[in-house]
Formats: sequence, C-alpha cells, structure tokens
Amino acid sequence: MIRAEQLRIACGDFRLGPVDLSIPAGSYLTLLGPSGAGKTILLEALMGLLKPAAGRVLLNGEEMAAQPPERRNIAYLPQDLALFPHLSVQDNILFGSRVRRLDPAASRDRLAELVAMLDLEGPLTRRDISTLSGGEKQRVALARALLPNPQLLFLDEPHSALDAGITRQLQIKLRQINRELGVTILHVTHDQEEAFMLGGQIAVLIDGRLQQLGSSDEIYYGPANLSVARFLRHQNIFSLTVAERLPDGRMRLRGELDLVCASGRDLPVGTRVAVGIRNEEVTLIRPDRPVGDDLRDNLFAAVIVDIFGFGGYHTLVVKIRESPATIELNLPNCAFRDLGLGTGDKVRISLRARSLWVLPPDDGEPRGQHSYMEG
Amino acid sequence: MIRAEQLRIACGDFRLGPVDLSIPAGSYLTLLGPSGAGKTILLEALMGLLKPAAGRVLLNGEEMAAQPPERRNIAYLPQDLALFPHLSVQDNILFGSRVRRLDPAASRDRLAELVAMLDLEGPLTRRDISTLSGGEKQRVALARALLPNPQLLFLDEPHSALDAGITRQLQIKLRQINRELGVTILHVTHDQEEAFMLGGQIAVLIDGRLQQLGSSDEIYYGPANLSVARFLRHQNIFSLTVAERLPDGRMRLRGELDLVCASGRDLPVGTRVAVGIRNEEVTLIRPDRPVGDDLRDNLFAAVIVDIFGFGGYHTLVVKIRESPATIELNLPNCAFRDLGLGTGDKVRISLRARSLWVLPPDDGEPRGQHSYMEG
Amino acid sequence: MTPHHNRAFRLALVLPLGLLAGYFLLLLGGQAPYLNGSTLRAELSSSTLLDAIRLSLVSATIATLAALAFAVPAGYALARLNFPGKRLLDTLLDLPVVLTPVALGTLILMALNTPPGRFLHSLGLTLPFTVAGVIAAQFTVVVAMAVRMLKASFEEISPRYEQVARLLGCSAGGSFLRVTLPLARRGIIASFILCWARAIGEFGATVMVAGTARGQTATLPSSIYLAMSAADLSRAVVLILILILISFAVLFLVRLVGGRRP
Amino acid sequence: MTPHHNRAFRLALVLPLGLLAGYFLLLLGGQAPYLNGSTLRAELSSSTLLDAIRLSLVSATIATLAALAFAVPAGYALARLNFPGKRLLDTLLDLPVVLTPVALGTLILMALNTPPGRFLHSLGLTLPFTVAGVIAAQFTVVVAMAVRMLKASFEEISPRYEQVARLLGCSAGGSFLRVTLPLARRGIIASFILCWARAIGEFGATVMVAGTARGQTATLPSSIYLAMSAADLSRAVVLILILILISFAVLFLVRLVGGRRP
Amino acid sequence: DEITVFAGSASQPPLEELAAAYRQQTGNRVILHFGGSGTMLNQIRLTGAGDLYIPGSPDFLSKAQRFQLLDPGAKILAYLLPAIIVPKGNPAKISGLNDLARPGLRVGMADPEGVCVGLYGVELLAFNHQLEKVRPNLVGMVESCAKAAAMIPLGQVDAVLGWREFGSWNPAASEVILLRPEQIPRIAYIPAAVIRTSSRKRAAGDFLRFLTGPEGAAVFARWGYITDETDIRRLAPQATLGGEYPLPGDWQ
Ligand SMILES: Nc1ncnc2c1ncn2[C@@H]1O[C@H](COP(=O)(O)OP(=O)(O)OP(=O)(O)O)[C@@H](O)[C@H]1O
Ligand SMILES: Nc1ncnc2c1ncn2[C@@H]1O[C@H](COP(=O)(O)OP(=O)(O)OP(=O)(O)O)[C@@H](O)[C@H]1O
Ligand SMILES: [Mg+2]
Ligand SMILES: [Mg+2]
Repeated sequence: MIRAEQLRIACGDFRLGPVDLSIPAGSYLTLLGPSGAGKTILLEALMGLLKPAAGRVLLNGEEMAAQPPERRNIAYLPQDLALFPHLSVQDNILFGSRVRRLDPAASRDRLAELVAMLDLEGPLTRRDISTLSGGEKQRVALARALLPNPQLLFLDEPHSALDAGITRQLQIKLRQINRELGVTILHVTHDQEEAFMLGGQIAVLIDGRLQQLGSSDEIYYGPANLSVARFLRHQNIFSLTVAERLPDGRMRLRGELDLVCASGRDLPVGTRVAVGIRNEEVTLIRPDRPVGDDLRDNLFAAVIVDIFGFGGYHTLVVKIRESPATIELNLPNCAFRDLGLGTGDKVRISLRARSLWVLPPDDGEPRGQHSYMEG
Repeated sequence: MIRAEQLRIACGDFRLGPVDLSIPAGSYLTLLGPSGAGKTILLEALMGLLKPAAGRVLLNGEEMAAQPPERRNIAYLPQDLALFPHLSVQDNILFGSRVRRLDPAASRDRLAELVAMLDLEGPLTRRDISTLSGGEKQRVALARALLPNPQLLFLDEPHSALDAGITRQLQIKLRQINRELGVTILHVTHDQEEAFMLGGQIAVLIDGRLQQLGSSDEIYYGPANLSVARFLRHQNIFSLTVAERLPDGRMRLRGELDLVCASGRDLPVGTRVAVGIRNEEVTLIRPDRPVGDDLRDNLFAAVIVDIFGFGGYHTLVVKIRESPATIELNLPNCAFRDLGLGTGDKVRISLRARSLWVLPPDDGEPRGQHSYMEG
Repeated sequence: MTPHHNRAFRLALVLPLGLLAGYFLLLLGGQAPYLNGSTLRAELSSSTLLDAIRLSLVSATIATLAALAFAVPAGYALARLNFPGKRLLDTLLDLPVVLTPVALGTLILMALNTPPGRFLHSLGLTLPFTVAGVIAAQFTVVVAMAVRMLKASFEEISPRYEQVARLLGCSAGGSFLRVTLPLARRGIIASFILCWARAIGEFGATVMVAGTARGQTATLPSSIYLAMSAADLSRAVVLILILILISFAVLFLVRLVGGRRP
Repeated sequence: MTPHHNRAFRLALVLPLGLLAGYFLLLLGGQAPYLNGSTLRAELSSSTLLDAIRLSLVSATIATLAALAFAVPAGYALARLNFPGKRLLDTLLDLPVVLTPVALGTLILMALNTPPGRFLHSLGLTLPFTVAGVIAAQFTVVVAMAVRMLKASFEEISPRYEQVARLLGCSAGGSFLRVTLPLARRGIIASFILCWARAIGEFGATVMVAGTARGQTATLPSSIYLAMSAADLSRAVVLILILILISFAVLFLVRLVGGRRP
Repeated sequence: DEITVFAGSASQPPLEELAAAYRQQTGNRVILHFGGSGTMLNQIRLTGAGDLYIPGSPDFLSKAQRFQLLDPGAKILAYLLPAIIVPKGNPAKISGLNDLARPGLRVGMADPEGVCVGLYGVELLAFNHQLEKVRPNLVGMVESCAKAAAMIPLGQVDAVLGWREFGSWNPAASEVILLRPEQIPRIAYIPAAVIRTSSRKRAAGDFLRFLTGPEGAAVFARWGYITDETDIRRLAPQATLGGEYPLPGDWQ
C-alpha cells in the first residue's frame, strides 16, 4: 500500500499539496480533476519520480524514493506515453516481460490476450511506432504497462484518445483486473463519467489540492465545496439564506428561489449558503401526469429559453417564472421527442429536496450559475 | 470550399478511400470515427499534407497541393500538437500573427481574449512549453490555431485532454466562430456526444471508408450500416426476419424477438434484417403508470440482470422473458433512484416502433448484441 | 528522480571519465618541466607573438563563420532534399577529415593550378602565402565537418514543425529561419565550437598553403611548429600554453553565451 | 508534403551545396596531372604499402573502438550526472581538438616522462616508436571528439524513457543498455565515422610518438608525409588516392551497415 | 624591395638574425618561410612562388635541380658534420660509435629514406662496419632533422646519430660526442640557390651574397655552424662533400 504524508511538491510556480492520502492494497482510486490541476504531478510524486518539497511517500512502509524504481513493481502509463521509439510495437509491449525475464511462453499468451482486448492485431507487426495513430499509441502503452502483471498500476488518462466503445471495454477490464487479481490501481482522468463508472474511491484534485475523497455517490450528491461542484458541472448553483428549520428536519431557504431541502447540515437560520443540484436531478413534469409526492416541494413553473442536443439527451435551459433564476436540466432523447418541446414552451419542473446539496459559501461568493453560453 | 474527388491514400498497409466529399465554405463538418479509422490521415490529405495515391483535393477549385501551404489559409491543430519547443507559450500562440504580419495591437487583444477563453492566464508567461500539462498544451495549440482568424479550421481531436467544463465552453465557442464569422471548420473527434452536440454535418469514418454523412439526427436514428451502428454504441441489435407488412405501412418482424417497426424501407417478406435501438430510446415503464399508446407495440416483460452506474445515469441490462434476447437501456439517475431498482427485479420495457432502425444485414451477420461484459 | 544507480553502474560511468580527465591533466601538466620563465617572458614581449595570436583568432573566426555560412544551407539541403547522387556527395564530404591536413594543403595548391583555380587567381584572389590562404585552408579543413554536424542536427528536427509553421503563414524560407534554425541552435553552437577549435589548432594545411612568415601568415600553431622544428622545446611549450589558454577562454565564452536561452 | 520551396529559397539551399561539391571535386581532380602510372604500379607492388595500409586500418579501428569504449560511459556521465567541476572538465575536453596534433604528440611524449608515464613504461607498455604508440596517439586525438559528440547525443535523449524503463523492471545499467544506447545509435555511428576518419588520417601526433619506421610504425598518412617531405609528389599523390579510396570504402560500408535498422 | 625565402627550419635562428640585419642595412625586407625542406620544395613547385631556396641539406638541392626549379650557382652557407648527440651529462656513458651497439641502448635516427642526416648516418655505420650491430638498437625513424634533434630533450632515446649542430640547437639538454675524423665518410652542408621562377633575381642574388659574405658567416658561426671549408676539413679530412649514398639493398 501507498501512503503520502503531508506531501508537497513545487514545480516552477505550481504548488501541490499538502496531500495526505493512503491507497490500500487492492483498492481502485480514481484521481479526478480539471486540466492543470496537478494530477500528473501528484501521480509522479506518488511513484517517487518527483522529489517532494516536503513530506514523503511510503510504499509498504518504506520510503518510496529510497527503493530503486525497478523494485517498486509499478506499471506506469504516462500521459505522454513515452513509447520506446527504437522498438517495434511488439517489442514495446514485451519490454517489461523481457527485462524481468518472465517466462516467454506465458508472455506470448498474455501478449495475444492483450492484443485481442485492445484491438491491436493490425498495429502489432508495425516496426515504427511513429506510424501509429494517436489512439493506437495509447493502447500500445497500456498493453506495455499491463503485460508484466504488475501489483500496482498507475494510469494517466489512459483513454483520452479512445472512442467510447473501446473505452467502455477497457474500463470493465480494469475493474476486473482490480477485483479479480487484486491489482491496486491509481487512475487519473479528467472525465467524471469515467470516474463514476469505475466505482472505486474518487479523489478530486483542483488547483493542486485534494478537495474531496469519497465514493462516487458521496461525490455525486455531496460535493465538498463549490470548486468541486463547479468542476463536476453542477450547473444549478444558487446563493440563498436559511430561512426556517422545518419540524421534519428539513430546511427552508429563501433568495432568488424559495427551496426546501433535506440536507442534514446544522446551519443556523440566517446563514448564507450555496445550494445546488445537478442537471440530471432536475425533473421535468409531463403536463399529462400527476405530480408525485416527492416532487411537490420545489415545484416551479418555467419557460424554455434554450435547447442543446447531445445525441442521447437534450439539455434544456429554463427560466423560472417570478424569479430571475434559470435552471438547466437534461432530458433523455426519447422523452424530449415525446414531449415535442421547443423554445418558449411552458413547463413545470421540480428540484427534489433530497437531491439538493447545501454548502456554507466559505470559498467565496458562489456565482449564480454556470451557463453553457458563458464560453 | 474544399472538395475531395475519388481521394485515396496509402500509408504503409493502411488504405483510405475512395473518398468523395465536399465541404462548403462556412460549414461545420465533424469527422467521427474510432481510433485507427484514418481520421488523421484523411484530415491531412484534405489539407494537402499527404500525397494522395489517387484522386485529388481542390481548394476553391484549385488543386490544394499546388498551392504553397502558407496561401491555403488553413489553421491546423494537429493531434500531436506540434507546439514549437523553442518558443514560449506566448510566442507559440502569436506565431501566426507574427509571420503574417498582422496588426500587433489587434493580435494582443485577440491573445487576451483567447487566453481568457481557454483559461491560460497561468501558463501564458511560461517560457518552456515542456512544463505544461497535457491539457494546457492542447489549449495552447488551439489558441495558436485560432489566433490569426483563419478562414479554414482543421481540428484533430481538440478536446481529448480536456475536462467536460472547458470542453463544453469550447464547443459552444467553435459553433459561434463557425456561425458568426463564417469560418469553415473540419473537426475530428472520436467522441460521438461531441459530434452530436456540434450540430453540423457528421461524417462517420470507419476502417478507412466514409460510412455515412448526414445530420446528427440522421446518424443518430438511422445508422447507414452495422459498423456505424456498433461504433455509435447501439447495444441492442437483433437479427430478425420480415414477417408481415401491416396495413399502416409498418412491418412485423420475427426472430428472437417479435417486433413491430415503423421503418419505411421496402423490404419483401422473408428478408433477414438487422434491427436495432439505442439504449437511450428503450423505455422502462414505471409499474405505477399506465402504458402510453406509443409504447404499446413492442412491450416486453423482463428481468434486470446487471446494473452499471455512470454518475448521471445508470445502464440496466435486462433479459426479455420468453426470449433469449437481452437489452440494455439507460435510466436517468433520479429515475433510477426513485424506482429503487436492483438486480433480479421484474420490469416492463418498450421498444418504440419509430425508434427502431432496420438494415439489410449486408455487411455480415449482425452480432446478437454488444455487451458491456464482453471486453 | 534520484537516479538510483547502483554502485557498479555508477563506477562504470565515472571510472572512464576519471581516467580520461586524469590523462588530459597529465598531458597538460607534463609540459611543466620544459617551461622556462625567461622564454615565457621573451615570448610574451615579442611582437610577432601578438601578430600570430591576432591572426589565429581572426582567421579561425572568419573560417568558421564562412564554413557555417556554407554548412547551414548545405546541411539543411542534405537533410531535407532528395536528389540523385546524394550519397556520393555525402561520402565526398569525408575527404577533409580523412586526409592529413598537409595532404589537404597540397591538394589545395594543386587545385589552384587547375583552370578554375587560375580563374580565381585572375579575379585577384591569391591564396598561396597570403592571409586569404590561411583562411581558405582552415575553411577547407572545417567546412565538411560543419556540414556533417549540421546535417545531423537538421535530421533530428521533425519536418512536422515546418509543416505547421507553413500552414500558419510562413514561407519556406521563413519557416526555416523561424523554426528550424532556432531548433538547431544547440547543433549550430556545437559545430561552431568544434570547428573553431579545429580551425585555431589547424596547422598542416595552413602551412602548406600560406607558409610560415612571421608577422604575416604565421598562426599560433605554425609558430609552435616552427619552434618545434627548430627543436626549441621551451618556446614550443610556451606557445602551446598560450594557444590552450586563449582557446579555452574563447570556447568557454561561446558556451556561456550560447548556453543561455535566447 | 511537397516542400513547396520557392525558387529563391531552393537556390539559397542548393547553391552552397553545389559550390562545396564543386570545390571538393576540384580538390580530388587537381591531383590528376601529378599522377604517374609507373609510380602507381611501383607503389602498388610494394610490400611496405600493404603494411602501411594494414597498420592504418588496424590502428584506426582499435583507436576508435577504444575511444568509444571510453566515450560512451564518459559522455553519458557528462550528460546525466552533476558533479562539481563538470564545466571545467568539459573545457578540458577541447584540448586535443584545439591543439595541433604535432603539439599533442609532443605533450604525449612529455607526459611519458612524468612519474605516471614512467609507471606505465615499467608495466611494459612502451609507446614511443611502437604500434601501441600509433594507437595511443590516434586514441588521444579522437577520444575527446567522441566524448563531445556522444554527450550531445545522450543529452538529446529524454531521461523519461529511462524512467519508464526502470519502472518496467530495468536496472540502471539495463535501461542504459536497452534504451539509451540504442536510442543514441545514430550518434554513436556518426561519432564512429568521424573518429575513424580522423584517426585514419591522423599523422601529426602519430609521427611524433611512434615515428615512421616502414613496415613497423608507418601508417598511410605518415607515408604520405614522408613522400612529401622527400619532395616526391607523384608518390604522395598515389598514396593520397589510396588513402581516400580505402577510407571511402570503409566509411561507405559503415554507413550501409549502420544505416539499417537493427 | 622585398624577397621571399623558403628555408629549412634548421637554419631558422641565424637566418632570422641575418634578415633583420639585412633590412637595417639595405632597407630591403626579407620574408622568411620556414618548414621542412621537402615541403618547401613542393610549395615552390606547385606555386612558383619565392625567390631563394635554402634547404637543410644538399639532397634537396639536387632534387630541386632535378625538377629545374633553381638557377645554377648554388652556394654553401654552412657545413654539417655527423656526430652522436646524447642527453646532458651523457648518462649512458657513450664515448664513440662502438658504444651505440651496446645491447639495450635506444638509438634514434632520422629516416634514411628521405632525410639526409638519416641517410648519411646509415652510410657512417656501414662504413665503420657497425650497421648490423647498431641496427637492433635503432628505435625510431623520424621524418625530419628537427625531430631527430628533439628526441634527446624529449627523453625518447639514449643517443641520436645526427649532426653536430643538433647540440647547439638545444645546448641546455644535449651534449655532442664527436666522432673520430677518419670515421666520417661524408659530410653535408646547407645550400642556397635562387629560384628559377623568381621575379626578383637581382635582389635575391644580393641577399645570397650577403649570407655568404663575412657577416653571414659570422652569424652562422655564432649559432654553432662551421662555415669555413678548412675548419670542416680538420674534423673530417677524407669525407666526401654532399652527394647521394645508395642505401644497401637489404635496408628495410
Ligand atoms: N516545471 C514546471 N514549471 C512550472 N509549472 C509547471 C511545471 N510542471 C508543471 N507545471 C504546472 O503545474 C500544473 C499541474 O500540472 P499537471 O501536469 O500535474 O496537470 P494535470 O492535472 O495533469 O493536467 P492535464 O489534465 O492537463 O494533464 C500545470 O499548470 C502545469 O503547467
Ligand atoms: N506510415 C504508416 N504506415 C503504416 N500504417 C500507418 C501509417 N500511418 C498511419 N497508419 C495507420 O493508418 C491507420 C489510420 O491512422 P490515423 O492516424 O488516421 O487514425 P485515426 O483515425 O486518426 O486514429 P486515432 O483516433 O487513434 O488518432 C492507423 O491504423 C495507423 O496505424
Ligand atoms: Mg496530466
Ligand atoms: Mg488521429
């Protein structure tokens, strides 16, 4: 197992940490964060490739940096891939097996297995890796890391150049490797969907700081702060005030919107808070349908002001009547087509009390909301 | 405008084309395809950077390759970025403006605008581009391409290293550049969601061949063949036989499932066809709700055999009762939580007739279906 | 990363370096017994020494710059263009390296006796026993080396950068000047250093073409040669020391200036 | 991409190359009038010529291989390790390039007169006037050049590859042998070629240390020099031609073999 | 007026002094190029440059004459007498030619196949029936006079068979062992002649006369040369003056 204690890294102007983190053997940790957050730096520091400015990293209780890299038993897929330019595709993949003098027959079997899994039959015989396409390079680097059956697997955005089909297969495969073989995996990604799908612990890194560490549900429904919420594209964030604590333990909030929320936080009346809800959690109520009990609390009449299609779903931007607030919500494609919605149409939406999160706005005034049109 | 006529490229063993394609001035063409399909090769051939084995590429009626590259007025974001290693971040971005001797004041303004849009304030002053993070490099390359206000913009996977937040902003921005400034954009991506979101024409390239060209709706609901369908992750594909043409113009199909579909194709009774539906289009019928008219046709009782969570939605794999077929469907998170579903639960699902597509299985036997567990 | 070299490997690296350093120091230090204060003083006060130093510095610098002026385009052409006979031409470039400089000097004199050589002469460019001859000899010795090194440098630079630069609006010449040349900076500095060092130490061809007239065509190395052929070791040693010191100073400066990022 | 060079740029590239090629051809062809059939025949049938050729080939090859054996670890150490005095050491390496080979030969002889030199002698290694001396002289002339070129090669190779190789299970030495060395292949071949060419053409230091005993320590270049200093131009020209042809043949072969991917 | 002289490097110190003196007297500048005599001969042959040729030994004079590079009327500037040179203090205790045959001694010599002093040395050994005995001790064959002379200060050999004048080139490091007069079969000299292609023959002839005149002789003498025929005859009464000696057929 790997343990970072008060780890700090300085790279030029960039400061990372202090990070305290422990990655138990056999766990699957996803490191999620925006571009430039320091994910690669943290990963390399955890591998002992970067010298910490302070703190230390332990591998099974021993100082990581004190052990020769070849003894650390870490397979690394770097973001820049670092395929060996002088070796053929096959020799690149087999590199680890050769230098560790693994059984050649076993390595050949494993090679065949990886090649099939990664759809690399064509490129396998290529001598010159510079002729590979972007995604092929990434898959070769992944195969090279996986081949020697490592105990620790460090992956830096392993799927960034791959299409959804193969990405999904690989995600499944990685979970399987983790569960069935007990391989500890540290997986860096900027893709929250990937992080949620992988199912292990998620560490959210923003601006060089570990903002939150938790299961996908914890992070999905309860972002630790506004940076995390914004990064996770919680597009509906409002700055409200605690108005009343209801007898059932819920709170009533007032401001640009009047909301009831189920948050258990013990905030005194009068506190200014940030309240948010994910697009996916906003419910559009079909005109022909009765309103369910759980949707009654935060029910608003609204008007559609914008529509974006994404293939599988549409995102609607709606303006709440009698409030300056706009709200974004996602609608599955079939529902969108059924309803035949267009800009200007009137709809009813509900923000379920238990989907709302509440945060004291300690890291600065919350911005009203992010809109797609901001960019 | 750009026109490819019977374009063929040979790179080692890889063969691309013949491609006939015309990209009118001011259009937005997304080139979508899996890794290794030949997207980068096609893009570079369309720019005149690769010599065709046959056919030709015309830029405004003149042979592209005959014009010196600096006259083609193409801004290119290569997949490998090719940032100039000897220049600082700022000098990289300003390169085009300097060599074209654009007005320095205007360029500075534009620089400021791009830096704000791409969130590059921090890295802007960096001397050594090798210290940039993966996503920062990509953004710098994008800024370099955008700065001189090109008439043609060729982007090779411009967002592969970027998180969803900035990707969304940039997608909006690119659409805006295309619409407001009339810039012709050719955008390569492996991400179908991105392709659908961008809203222009989509060209699907698989195995070196242009498989389909059309609007996002055309491609979303009517994949031209099974390769496209599989690539677009239509997970539910069945091999059935046309059994009867119904009086209302629809068809009844039989096989592992009995389905009614609204496809307009004129197929004689007895033809074997491939029939498919996207996960997003499969409707799960709430137990407490009446079944709408449009959901009555292909209504099945099923049992949940597997569940995958992806943050915003869950994917359920269900087995149809009294049939060997399994079907995948996506369920928005809130709905999933509301219903409190688990493996083994009984559900009713409907495959709407008008969401089903039908193809003569000309390119090989359709595989029953892709499963997540395949990888 | 701490390199984590084990001791055997580290020793295998450091031992050869140490041996070499020791050897070179021995070469430098071995002269000491032959060094003689009065000769040193006499030499330092001689005006022909100053002439020789000046000529050496000037001619080595001009020859090197001229060689680079040819070698930059020629090396780039060899790296990027394909034409029939390229391999032959490449082999031809080994000529001055393979040949003893004295022989090369002889070939230069012979070439001056051919019609093209006489044509050059009729233009007023006289090489034998002139300063122009010194520069020409040094140029000939170093130019092929410069072409070879720069060709190697240019070959290491991916043509991709030029492609991208040209699409961004650079002409062919512009992309060469703005992209390829700065990217080859280290190679250019390295070949400047090597060529300059070789030129300032060059003596065989120089003496053959330009002779050894003191105060006129005698460079530092030819003065060393003269001292040695007059069997005047203590003078030779003094001159060797002066040559070493001056060259080291210049090369150190070049490294200092060239090592900085532009 | 068709390079799309405009004519002026193409000319600016091709003209210097053409001029150089013309110049070198002139240097080669200018000898013709001095070539003399009977001298050629006489020389070709002389056994001492064969001896000189054999010695030249053998000594240049051994000296170059020995130089590379030192230069590979030393260049790598200079490229990757940091230690006090590194810059000084780097400058020291310019010594043999800056110095006229004759002067260098003199320094070698002087160094042999120092205690470490005498120690070497007492071990039975006698350099003056022996074949060992020929090799030592050539080694001294080329080793620094080899270190310099290999250092440059190794510096171009990102340490990233070694990092990744080591995580994949390579020891420090293993990653050097499996990754860095093959990646430096082009640099190693280039420095072999340059060093070998320089060694086979080397004469000043060789003659100084080992003399010119025919059939014993006389190499091709020292035979050329002897012929020249005996004012026997037609013999010199024959020998020069032989040296050029042999060297070109060897260097061409090295390129052919080295140019192939392993 | 300005004349160019190509001179063997052995005569460098006296010639430089004389050129300076000549300039003071006549105002005429003398440009001196020093180097190997054969190399200079090649340079004259290839460029046609120069006015006066002063090689280090008579064999180059004959070669130059064979190529018809010189005007007739060569002069002798100084005589060269074969002798044994040993390091200062004569550590090997060499007293004469016979001692060179002592086993284990390292004897240096110039290459007889191109350098006059080497050729005459071989003749000297053969003449005194020492050739076969000394031959095993001959360690190096260097390609010029100067290198032969430098072998002593550089400590490469125990003795050099060379010119008596080597001693005065390096008085601090070397010592001369003179041979017995009857042992010397041949002596050499430093000749000087006007180059045929010279365009300033009169000026060249003037300087040549100055060199062979009293002032010239005095300077050469001061640098340890013998300039007077009677002096040299005392040291080698029976020796032939200049000329060529055919190397024995088994010489290799
Ligand atoms: N040597 C350096 N000097 C200055 N800044 C640096 C240096 N190395 C990295 N940085 C900066 O540190 C920040 C974090 O870098 P890192 O590569 O870890 O980002 P990341 O989270 O991996 O981003 P991405 O998803 O874009 O790869 C970046 O802003 C980067 O520019
Ligand atoms: N020089 C070459 N020799 C052989 N095969 C080549 C060469 N260049 C490219 N290929 C192959 O052609 C195919 C298409 O390459 P291309 O780079 O266009 O793919 P792509 O669609 O851009 O994929 P990605 O999304 O992974 O970048 C790949 O399989 C690649 O390996
Ligand atoms: Mg990164
Ligand atoms: Mg690509």
